[in-house]
Formats: sequence, structure tokens, C-alpha cells
Amino acid sequence: MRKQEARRPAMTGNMPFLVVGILFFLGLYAILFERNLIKIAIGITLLEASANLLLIVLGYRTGGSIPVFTLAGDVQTMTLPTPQALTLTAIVIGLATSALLLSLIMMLYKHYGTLDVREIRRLRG
Amino acid sequence: MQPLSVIVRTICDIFAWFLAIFGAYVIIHGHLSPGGGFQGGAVVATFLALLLVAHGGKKLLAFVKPGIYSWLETTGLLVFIGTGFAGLTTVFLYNFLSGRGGLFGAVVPTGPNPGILNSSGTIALMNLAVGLEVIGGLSLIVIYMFKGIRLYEEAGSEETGHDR
Amino acid sequence: MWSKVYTGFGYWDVYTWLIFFAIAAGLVLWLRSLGRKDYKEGTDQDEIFYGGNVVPEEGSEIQVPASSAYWGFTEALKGYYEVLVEMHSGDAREYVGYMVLTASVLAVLVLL
Amino acid sequence: MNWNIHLPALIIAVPLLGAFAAPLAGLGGKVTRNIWFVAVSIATVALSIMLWQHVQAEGVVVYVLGGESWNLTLPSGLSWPIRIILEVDAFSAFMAIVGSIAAMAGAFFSLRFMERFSGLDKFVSLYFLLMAGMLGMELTGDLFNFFVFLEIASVASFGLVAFWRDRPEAVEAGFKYMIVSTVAAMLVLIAVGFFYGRYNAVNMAAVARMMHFGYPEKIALVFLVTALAMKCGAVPMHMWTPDAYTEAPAGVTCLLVAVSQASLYGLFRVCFSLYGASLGSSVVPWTIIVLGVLSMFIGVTMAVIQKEIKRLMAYHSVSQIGYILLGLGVGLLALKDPQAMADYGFTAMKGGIYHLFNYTMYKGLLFLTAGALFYAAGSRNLNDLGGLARVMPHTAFMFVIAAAAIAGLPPFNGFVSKLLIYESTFAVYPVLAIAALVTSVLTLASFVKVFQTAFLGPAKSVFANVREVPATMLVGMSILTVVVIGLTLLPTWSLANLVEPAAKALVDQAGYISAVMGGGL
Repeated sequence: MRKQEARRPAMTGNMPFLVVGILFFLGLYAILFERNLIKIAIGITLLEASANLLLIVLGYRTGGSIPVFTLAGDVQTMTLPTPQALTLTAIVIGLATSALLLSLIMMLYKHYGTLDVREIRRLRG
Repeated sequence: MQPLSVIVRTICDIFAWFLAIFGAYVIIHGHLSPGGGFQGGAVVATFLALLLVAHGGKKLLAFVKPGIYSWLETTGLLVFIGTGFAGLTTVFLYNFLSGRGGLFGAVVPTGPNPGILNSSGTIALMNLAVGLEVIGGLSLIVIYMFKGIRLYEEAGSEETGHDR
Repeated sequence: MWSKVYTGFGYWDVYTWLIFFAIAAGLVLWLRSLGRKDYKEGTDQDEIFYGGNVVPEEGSEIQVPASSAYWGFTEALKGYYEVLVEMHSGDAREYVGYMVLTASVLAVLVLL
Repeated sequence: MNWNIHLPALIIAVPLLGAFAAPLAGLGGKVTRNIWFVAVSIATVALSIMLWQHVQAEGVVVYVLGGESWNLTLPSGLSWPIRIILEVDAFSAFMAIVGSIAAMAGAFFSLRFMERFSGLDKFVSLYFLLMAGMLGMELTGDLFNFFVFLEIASVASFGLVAFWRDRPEAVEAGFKYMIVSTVAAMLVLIAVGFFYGRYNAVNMAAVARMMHFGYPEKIALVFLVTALAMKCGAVPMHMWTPDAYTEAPAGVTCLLVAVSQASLYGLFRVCFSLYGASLGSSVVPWTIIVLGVLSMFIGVTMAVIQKEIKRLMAYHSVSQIGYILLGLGVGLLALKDPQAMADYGFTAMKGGIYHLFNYTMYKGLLFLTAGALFYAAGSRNLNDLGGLARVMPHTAFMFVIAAAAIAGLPPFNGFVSKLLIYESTFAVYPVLAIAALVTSVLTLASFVKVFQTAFLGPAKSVFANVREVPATMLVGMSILTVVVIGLTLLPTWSLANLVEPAAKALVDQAGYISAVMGGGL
């Protein structure tokens, strides 16, 4: 079992980081090029997801079990608990941000009657 | 939102309670298993969201008072920071209850064990406080967002349901 | 506490400056006291001179509005201002874009 | 029991308590809430001054939240720190004083200013949350904790910017600020992730000790510098600044100015203490200098053509941030060369840090006077205002002091810090000093315009019923006026006691690391 893991190509271990990168650039693309406010909000959520995924992946150790002492069983390696705690904090913050962002979008729709970001530009110059 | 069909309403009525109980379980076991105040609180807050979707806004908001949730939130936050201040004889946020016996401070034996529920000192207390706060906060968000939708539906013509 | 602030080339001392200011103020007051004594309040000398015209009652008719201030300056730098005002387009996406652009330029500079 | 050791935690916990207990205080009606609002902000100022004295006596102070002992940074003989650690050196304590004074003035001002609006319990809560986030950013010694406090401050400030939710512009400003700021916060979080992946630590001192300047560190540096420069409003990422500062209620704008200083603090904490000597080439110092010069010039030229009083002032805050970036960037440039540091680098840093204090005070004061004009006359448009010095003499007096200070007229404090920056940057590159001088001239020009159109000129019949603003608003403004005059009259004392220890602490990377990691490296 362990030998098989050692022979696994190095690329597979880096796949999660690739996903992080794809998510990050998708989110950035959505923020930069979408016109609908809701889609921009989705872009921001994607960015948050990529950052959270990055933290989780960084804490993974090959073959590690969950970092709870009473549930881990008889294993040598555990994944790192700190990034999971960090991710939880980041998720909580992300929830607050998303809720506030969606509320602001609702108010903007009420005031401007549109969700097109190009028309919400009363403040400029 | 109009109320959904009677099947959906009945199922939601039943399962909302299970959700609330599961959320309470997650809050209370926060220090032993994955989960904690925030996750459990979020699960409990779906109670209101589920009922809101099933029964529609008019019926539900007639007897749900947002003030209650607001006070839940304040209580949770005050308990949390109060616990922090209570540890100030040693260090802010110090776990002054652990290992002292009593409701929160059972002494944990060394070595592998299935875990003791009342062993974590102030951590359990803070999980409860955060749980209360999140229940209040998320329910308020759901209620106010729903009211926000109503604002321009009222300006328009009729409430539009997705299932009649 | 009362000493000077050295700047590497010279120094700054607020109290010397205040003393100088007091002397200058005294000088101005002395010069003013040498002026004519036949000014009288409440006569025609007190009137606002408005190019020989009647002064309007309403103040907003004779005030220069703020948008007219520094007209020559803005007119001379018209091209510059057109570009700059164009930059502040009010589009939230462009604001993020400037940040991403700065990050990428800085990344190229730092990584090379 | 020596309570001084708990000061770093208390200074964050007291505003948090203020925020959480605000609904309780609101139960007792208007008077109770106002007393609570003012009392907590005064307590925070008192705590921050005590913290500053404590730091002056003890050097770098650490505080382990939730540990068995307040100074147990490395429990059980571990070689890396665990738990959340607050680390306060002279620069942090200095920033805490600056921020809490501005917050107190804003609190006094908001009492009557916000009276006409509903939801004031929430306003007080958000105000204290913003304060706690700002102070937390300034006192923390932990990168992830920095991100958390950054987000607390950001979310609270989005709420406060959009507080006048009936105004479409306010919601729009809050939304734009939010989009830009959240992307920046995610950049910070990813940078923190890089540090964690590299060193398995997020404590600034631990990371700084192990720092090797490889590719992940470089990318993290780029992310941190960009995000924090955006949060403090440097050109070309400043576009949210005029929107948010204009639309926020005036007391909040005063606090937002101080919060942008906390981001600036983070920027320099990252550059000096986290990277410090390992900062490789001089690309980053020059980036900061170029950003500073661009901010100065573009900010001030945009301000000259503005017609709305708070928008004009907001563009000025962009240009004043440029001075601070310029001063501290020159200091960063000279960091590796002791000779250059002694010749001009340290003077530039003193100038930058002193300007930071001055800027927060007079800019807060200017925003408060703009708020007072809006309160009394009901307009922010300079084309409509006029002749108000007759009916609002106190506001006009304080406006003149603040405007003279921001324009760098001697003998005011703005002149002293600008002089330090001019003379030290001249030694690096004369063009920098010339750009700073031109900016100063244009600043004076635009404030002459504001003073002439808003306060001088013939009396307008529209404003016949305008009266001076209520006493508590004047108190809020006069707090900042007193500080500005104090800094003017005691430049030597404030430089020697407030600014120099802060600049020394910023340069002293080894001291910052050893406070957490112990003496032996």
C-alpha cells in the first residue's frame, strides 16, 4: 500500500493546487468581466473558495488521518489541524461578506432598478 | 413567496425539528468532534429558512419576532466576551474552568479514550455562546433578506409563488 | 523639550518662528496705525465697490462658484484631466482591474 | 497584581465589549447609549496611552491569548510559537494612540450628527467593531490574526459606509469598496497560506526568523504589498477612497482615515519586520516610493477640480498617504545601508511616521468640519455654499487651522513633517522632493478654494437660518484641534517621545523577533 503511494507520479499530489489556481482565476475573471452584480458576487465567493482550498491542501499530509485524537485510530500521521481552524475562520468571514454583499446588491437593485454594473456609476470623476 | 404544497409543508414541519436537534448536537460536541458553535448554529438556523420556504413569508413572519433573534445574538456575544474577561485573572480568554471538576471541568484521563463531554472548560461555554450568536445572526439575515425581497414585490403587483 | 528639530540639513524651531511672527504682526499693526484717520462707518466709504454697478441683495448672485475656480489651471491641463477623469469611471470592475494590474506589474518586477 | 501586562488584550477587548453591549445600552434610551458610546471610546484612549507608557518602560511587549501565562510564547520548550500572540512595540503603541484619538473625536461628533437617523444601536456596534478591528490590526503579532482583524474592520466599514441606506450613492460606494476590498483580503489570505505552507507558522516573528527569500515568499510579498497599498488608498488603486469617504457619515470618515492608517501600518510591518533585511533587491522600496509620488500628484490634481467638499478632501487624503509612503519608502530603501540610514533614511522615516500622526489628526478634523457644514447648511456642494464663516465662527476657525496644517504652512505640524520628508528625499533624488513641494502648493490652492467658497464671500439668503453646530460636535472637533496645536507647539517632544521610538522599533527587526522567539537564535 505504502509502496504504491510512493510510486505515484508527483503530478497527482499537485492537482489540488491546480484546482486552487483554476478557481482563483475563474473568480477573478468573473469579477473583472461579468456585468451582472450577482455574477460578480459569485466570483468573489469563488475567490474565497480558492483561498480556503489552498489552506486545506497545505495542511494535508500523505496518508494522514483526521486530527481528532479520539477518532484518529492507530495511525502515525495526522493532517495538520491549524489550517483547518484557519479555514473555518475564513469561511465564517466569507459568510459575513457574502451576506452583506448580497444585501447591498438587493439595495442597489431597489435604488437603481438594474443589476448591470455599468449603470451603477453615479459616483465618478 | 406563496406556501408550497401540503406534502412539502408536512415534511418540512417534521424535519425542521430534526435539523434543530442535530445542530444542537453539533454545538454541544464541538470540542470532541468536527463542528462547533458556528457549524451547529448554521444548521439550527436552517430551521427558520426551511419553514420560511415551506410556509411562505406572510404566515411565518406573523408569529416570528426578529427581536428574539436579536437578543439571542446579543446574549451569545456577551457570554463569549464575558468568558474572555473572566479569565483575566490569568490571561484574557484563559480556560479557567478546565480540570476543576463540575459541569465543565471533568478531568480527562491520559491515553486513548472515547472523550468526555463535560471536559473542556470554557471551550464548551464559548461554543454554546457562539452557537446562540450564529443562530440569532443567520436567522436575522434570512428574515431581513426575505423582507428585502418583499420590498420591491410590494412595489410591483402581486407576490409570485414558484408553486401553486 | 524646547530645542530645535534637526532635519539633517538644517533645523526647525517653532518658537523662533512664533517670535518672528509676533514681531511681523506688531510691525503690521504699527503701519496700519499710520493710516488715514478720516474713515467713517455707515457712510458711502463703507459700501462694496462692484464695478460701479448696484450691489445685488442676494449674495449668491455675486459669488464666484467653486467650479469656476482655477479655470486657467484646468484648461491648461485639459488633456491630463481628460485621461484622469476617464480613469475614475465609476465601474467597480475597473477598480479591481487596476489592482490586479498593479499586482501583476509588481510581480513581474519582483520575480525577475 | 500588575494590570499593565493585560493592556494589549484589554485595548482590543474593551471596544469589542462596547460593540456587543451596545444593544443593552440602547435599551436604556438615548442618553444611556450616548454615555456608553463616549465612555468606551474615552476608555480606549486612556488604555492606549497607558499601553504606550508601558511599552516605553518595558520595550517590546508580548501577550499570549489564552495561555497559562501572558508571556509564555514558546510553551513546553517548543521552538515555534503557538496560540494567538499580540506583539506590541513602540510603533504599534503609537498607532494605537493615533487610531483611538481619531475614534474618540469621531464618537463625540457622531452623537448629535447621527441623531436624525434610525438604527443607532447598530451604528454604535459597527463603530466599535471598526475600532476593534483597527486596534487589532495594529497590535497583533500574527499574520492570520491580522487578516481576521482586517476583515472585521472591512466588514464593519462596508456597513458604516452604506449606513445611509436610503441614499443610492451610499449603497453604491459601500458596494464598490466591498468588491475591491474583498479581493484584496483574499490576496492577503492566500499570502498567509503561502507562509503557512512554507514555514508551518503564521506568527510574524517566527516567519521572519526563518525567512528565505524564495519564489513563494516573493509572490506573497507582491500580494501583501498590493492588497495593503490598496487598503490605504495608494494610486492607482485609490478609486474607492473618494466614494467611500464621501458617502460615509462624517464621524465614520474620521475613523476610516485612521483605519486606512492601520493598513499602512500593516504594509510597513510586513516590509520592515517580516521581510526586513531579506528584502532582496530595491524593487519593493522603489515601488513604494513610486506609488507614493503618484498618489501625491494624482491625488492632489484630482482634488483641485472637485466640487463636492468631502470628495475634495478624500482626494487629499490620497495625496497625503503619498507623503507617508514616500517617507517610509525612502527609509526602506536605506534599510540595508547603515550609512545611508544615518544620513537620510532615518530622518525620512521620522518624517513619514510623524506625518502619519499629523495627517490622521488634521484630516479627521477636516472631515469633521465638512460634516459640520453638511449638518448646518444641508449641502456638500461647494457651488451652493458660501458666507458661512459669519454664522459658524468656531467651525471656520478649526477649518483654517486644519487647512493650514495640511497645506504645510509654518508653523503648523504639517510643515514640520513635510520638511523632514523634503530634506531627506532630496538626498535620494531631488525630483522626489520637487514633486512633494508641488503637491504641497496645490494642496494649499485647493484649500484656499474651499475656504473662499464655503466660508467667505457674501451671505446667502438660503443660509439665513444656519446656526453653529451643537456643542458635542464642537467638542469632537476641538479634541483634534487641540492635538494639532499641541503637535505644532511641541514638535521636539513629540518627535523624541512618540515618533523616534516608533521609527527605531520599525527598523529593529531582531528586537521584534526575539521578543517572541527568545533571545537565542
